[in-house]
Amino acid sequence: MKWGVVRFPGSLDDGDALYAIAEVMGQDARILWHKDESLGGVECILLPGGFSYGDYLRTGAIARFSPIMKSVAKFAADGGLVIGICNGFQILCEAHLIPGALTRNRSLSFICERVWIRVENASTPFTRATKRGDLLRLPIKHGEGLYVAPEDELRQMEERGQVILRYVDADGRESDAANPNGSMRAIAGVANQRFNVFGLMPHPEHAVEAMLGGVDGLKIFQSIAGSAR
Amino acid sequence: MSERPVSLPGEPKVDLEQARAHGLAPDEYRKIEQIIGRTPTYTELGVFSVMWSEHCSYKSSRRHLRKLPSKSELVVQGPGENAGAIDVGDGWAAVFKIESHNHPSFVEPYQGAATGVGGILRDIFTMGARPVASMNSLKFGSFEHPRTRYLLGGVVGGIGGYGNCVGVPTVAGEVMFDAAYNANILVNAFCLGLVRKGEMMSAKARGPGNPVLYVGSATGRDGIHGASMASAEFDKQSEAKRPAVQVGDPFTEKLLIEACLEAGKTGAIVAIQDMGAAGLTSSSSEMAAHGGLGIELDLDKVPLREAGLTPYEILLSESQERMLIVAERGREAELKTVFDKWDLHAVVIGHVTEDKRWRMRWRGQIVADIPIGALADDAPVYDRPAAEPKAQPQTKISITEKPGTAKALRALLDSPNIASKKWVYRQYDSIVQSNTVLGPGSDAAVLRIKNSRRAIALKVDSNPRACALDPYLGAVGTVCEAARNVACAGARPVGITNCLNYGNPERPEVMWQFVRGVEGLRDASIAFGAPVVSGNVSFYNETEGHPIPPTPTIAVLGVMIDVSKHVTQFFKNAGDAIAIVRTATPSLAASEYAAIFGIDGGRLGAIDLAREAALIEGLVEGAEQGLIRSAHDVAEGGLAVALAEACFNPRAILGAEVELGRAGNAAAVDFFGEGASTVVLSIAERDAARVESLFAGRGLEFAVIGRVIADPRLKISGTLDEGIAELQRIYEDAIPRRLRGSD
Amino acid sequence: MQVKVFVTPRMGILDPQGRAVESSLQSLGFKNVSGVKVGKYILLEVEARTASEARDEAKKMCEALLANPVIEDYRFEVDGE
Amino acid sequence: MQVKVFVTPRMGILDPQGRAVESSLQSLGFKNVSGVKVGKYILLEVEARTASEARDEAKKMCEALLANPVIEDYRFEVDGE
Ligand SMILES: Nc1ncnc2c1ncn2[C@@H]1O[C@H](COP(=O)(O)OP(=O)(O)O)[C@@H](O)[C@H]1O
Ligand SMILES: [Mg+2]
Repeated sequence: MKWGVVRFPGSLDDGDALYAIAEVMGQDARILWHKDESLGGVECILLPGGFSYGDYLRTGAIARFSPIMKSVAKFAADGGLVIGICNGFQILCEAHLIPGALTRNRSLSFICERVWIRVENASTPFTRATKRGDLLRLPIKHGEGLYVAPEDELRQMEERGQVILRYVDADGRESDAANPNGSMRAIAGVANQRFNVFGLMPHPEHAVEAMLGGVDGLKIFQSIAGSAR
Repeated sequence: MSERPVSLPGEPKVDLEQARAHGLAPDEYRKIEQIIGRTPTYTELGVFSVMWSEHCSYKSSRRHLRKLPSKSELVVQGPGENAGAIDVGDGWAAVFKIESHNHPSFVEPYQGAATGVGGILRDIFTMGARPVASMNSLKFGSFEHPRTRYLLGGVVGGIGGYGNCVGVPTVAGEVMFDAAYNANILVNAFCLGLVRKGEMMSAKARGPGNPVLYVGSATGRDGIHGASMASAEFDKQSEAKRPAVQVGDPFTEKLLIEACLEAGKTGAIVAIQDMGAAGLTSSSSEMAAHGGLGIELDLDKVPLREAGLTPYEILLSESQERMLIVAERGREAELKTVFDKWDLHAVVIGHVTEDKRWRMRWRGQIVADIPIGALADDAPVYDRPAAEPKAQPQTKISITEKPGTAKALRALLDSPNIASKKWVYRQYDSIVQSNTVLGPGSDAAVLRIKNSRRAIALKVDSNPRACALDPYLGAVGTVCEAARNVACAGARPVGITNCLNYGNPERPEVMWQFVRGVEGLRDASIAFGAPVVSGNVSFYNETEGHPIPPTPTIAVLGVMIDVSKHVTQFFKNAGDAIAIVRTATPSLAASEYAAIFGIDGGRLGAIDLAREAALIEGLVEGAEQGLIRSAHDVAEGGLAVALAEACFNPRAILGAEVELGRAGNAAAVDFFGEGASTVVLSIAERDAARVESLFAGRGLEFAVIGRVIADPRLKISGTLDEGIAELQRIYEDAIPRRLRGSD
Repeated sequence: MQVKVFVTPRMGILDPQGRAVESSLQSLGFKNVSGVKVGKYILLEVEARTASEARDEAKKMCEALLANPVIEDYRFEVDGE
Repeated sequence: MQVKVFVTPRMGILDPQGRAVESSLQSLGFKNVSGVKVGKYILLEVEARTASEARDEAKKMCEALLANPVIEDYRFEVDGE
């Protein structure tokens, strides 16, 4: 599969995502520059973590208007696979490619730690290498990861299976203490209605090597790689 | 050819009084007049006042810092450039430095700490190195002091806010609370970068005629306070407009990192320097002086954030996120293309000259024209008197009853100085860049080097209580502790950077503390063969005549040949033997136990540096041979606390059962004593003899004291038997509990 | 013409910042405070001939960038109105 | 009584948010925009008998917590005045 990792000004985990896909997984991956409109024929686009444009005003609000985002929106409309991690998730929300929004953590502070994530829907292109109910150990690192959406919309999203990942405790149970940022319904990752656009706050690209603390993130990338059209 | 520099209409008259108001001593002012052969212009006076300030000139410390060893086979760059560099193998050099941002952080904790991080980052990427890791050392007043929570929240928020946004992981640090810092907090920020050995950049200007480029943020009136106190009559309006603090913009810094590193690859950069203290003045004059050349700038070309800045303000502004570049003539456009790509200013504002003068033009006039050496090389150097104080340092008088061991252990784990600093480091991105093998939470941080088996280990330490008792031994002990932390992780210490935080050097006692501190640092550095390649001095940390305790902050860089051999502080397997190895006997001097329970801990014991080096060597060899399952340095709180911490394995909570001294006979000093350079090891039963010979063979005291048990309890000598979960709860909640404010 | 934009968290949306400010104020002794909300205050100069032209511009800017309708409400004032 | 507090970056202080918003607006085609500043807008209910009592409280709150005088200016309005 050919991957494109978008580099916005202020992207930080772009190199890490590239490393995970190209060096660890051995796949074809390249950087896409935010000022370009061409996607270079890639089959999956990854919007990485970071603080695009300093995340001034609102996270992802300015990056959404980068020239490349026009092409990304079109690519998504054509059914192409798009994954947004952390800041990438925030950008996807701002671009209305995914419902909802991400706001400041309940604690009001940045949180960097490993958390447990439960897979809620394993029949998506992003999770097909997992099973429903699987627990993944993934790091989060963000100041604004509290997922919100209107209640009725949330209900519909749940019914349609768009809630893909949830924060849980080590035993796989939801609890207030296991919800690190206060997200509604402990949501850690969601997809659009067509299931070709996926946003998540945890960082799978930072869980691809045992030496660096775990390999559960590979499952996400393997799922995507296995979904090549 | 001499157009005479002029003061501008409306600028105050320059005389001895004005010089004094700018913080220059009468002798210093006379020397300036003598050097330039006339009365300086107002702009020139301002420029001299900052360049000759303690902060820029190191006038009180310079002659002492020369004593520090700065050479070894591995040193790629010693003191003299923006940061030092050490060869860490496989073609890589590690560039690193630590710097203080104490005063700004006290005035505005968030922005003060944030801009401290920004400043130290620039020192690193100026050298052509990509910043890969940050650390910080923080000292606050006592937790009960009304400002402490505000300062703590602001400083930690600022470090995270800046560090997280530039994508450099914060991997280690230290935090201490003590009433001695109520009115003078310390914020010391460290950064390390990696660069291919031949690709380091320099700050030495070369090639007369080469253009000088200004890159990065526009210049505002930020941080001109040093000199501004003098200019009240000059323009009350502009005074009101001058912000007292600098605000950082980490987003621009991130762009600047990428742009500068990319620009470096073009080969069109001759020299590059960040604009730090004294901004455009120091960067331009230092680059020219280091190259033995002159420089001429046209201040009208400097990008400004707002209209109406005077040359005085432009030259002294400390606006953040700016760099100065000397480019190869004719290749400006290549560089501009790179900076355009990153949406940053890049403007030619002058050129390098042959005439060894620092000449500034503004609106068709010359506002400063000074021999280049005058600003840096001719700055005064003082040999300030140093005298040991007559009064012995105060030791506390026993006021409390001796607590039982269990109670004492709980109290120690609940002390914010010992308790988990997770509340702090959870706010820092410690994993970005995918190199963090071991982040905050163990003795030292370990970072792998990509495409290499090698790794580096880092830790920063300080021990002001010990330094207050004996500034020499305290400094020696601090270096030992930082080196030992790095060795516990399995890395060999190879380089040191330091930030020397002291009171007012014009006081002989403070000067004595400083001199003794430098000597301690020197001796320990020699003993470990780990040279001091960079550093920073922060004087005048005092309020109303009360100086802080001497606080040399020491960061040590270690190198590991094989990253897979790294060691953490946590017990791994039930049944493993627990051993201690140490170089001396513990005491309660300068201990947290003595501080908490208000007892006289006595005096510091001597330190045998040969034994310290042997301990480090034993630890590194043990790790390299795969003989050590865990190693944890005994620091604040002594052995009992270290044992508890070793049980707090995030992956699997285990227990420990040990005997101290003769059964049942152990005293507080055995449980809680410090200062003995002790390491708690866990070892597979079958390897115990080999490990013993590793240390005993080096003349060190080694003893197996117990074993790791599956039952999650800490059992010591039959006098203490506590559940690990409960101890850990106390340890983890001590800081959050205090911040919640519910007792 | 100066335009002032006020952006506030939407009703029903969690406002952790507002809550934190409220509880800090209370612990500082301001017991008679409630309903704290923290939003954004954006000042801008718009070159426009008439206030109504400025208003049109302001509205467009709010919808395009300054507020996110999923979580925020906005209103604005054009100076001199 | 409702109190509205407006907190803005002080004159001369770097306002990276304002700058980012300004350049983003301009690249969105709002070329006639300048001088963007981003501050905070805080709404609160104060139980007070008179507007002047509410004003006193508001001032104290601003100075104690809501604005950071080193880098921010503030002003406030009490509703119904
Ligand atoms: N300000 C900080 N920033 C990042 N990490 C910190 C900070 N303070 C403490 N830590 C981490 O917490 C752990 C305990 O610190 P410390 O008590 O200084 O260790 P030690 O007792 O080994 O010297 C270490 O891993 C350290 O790196
Ligand atoms: Mg320590």
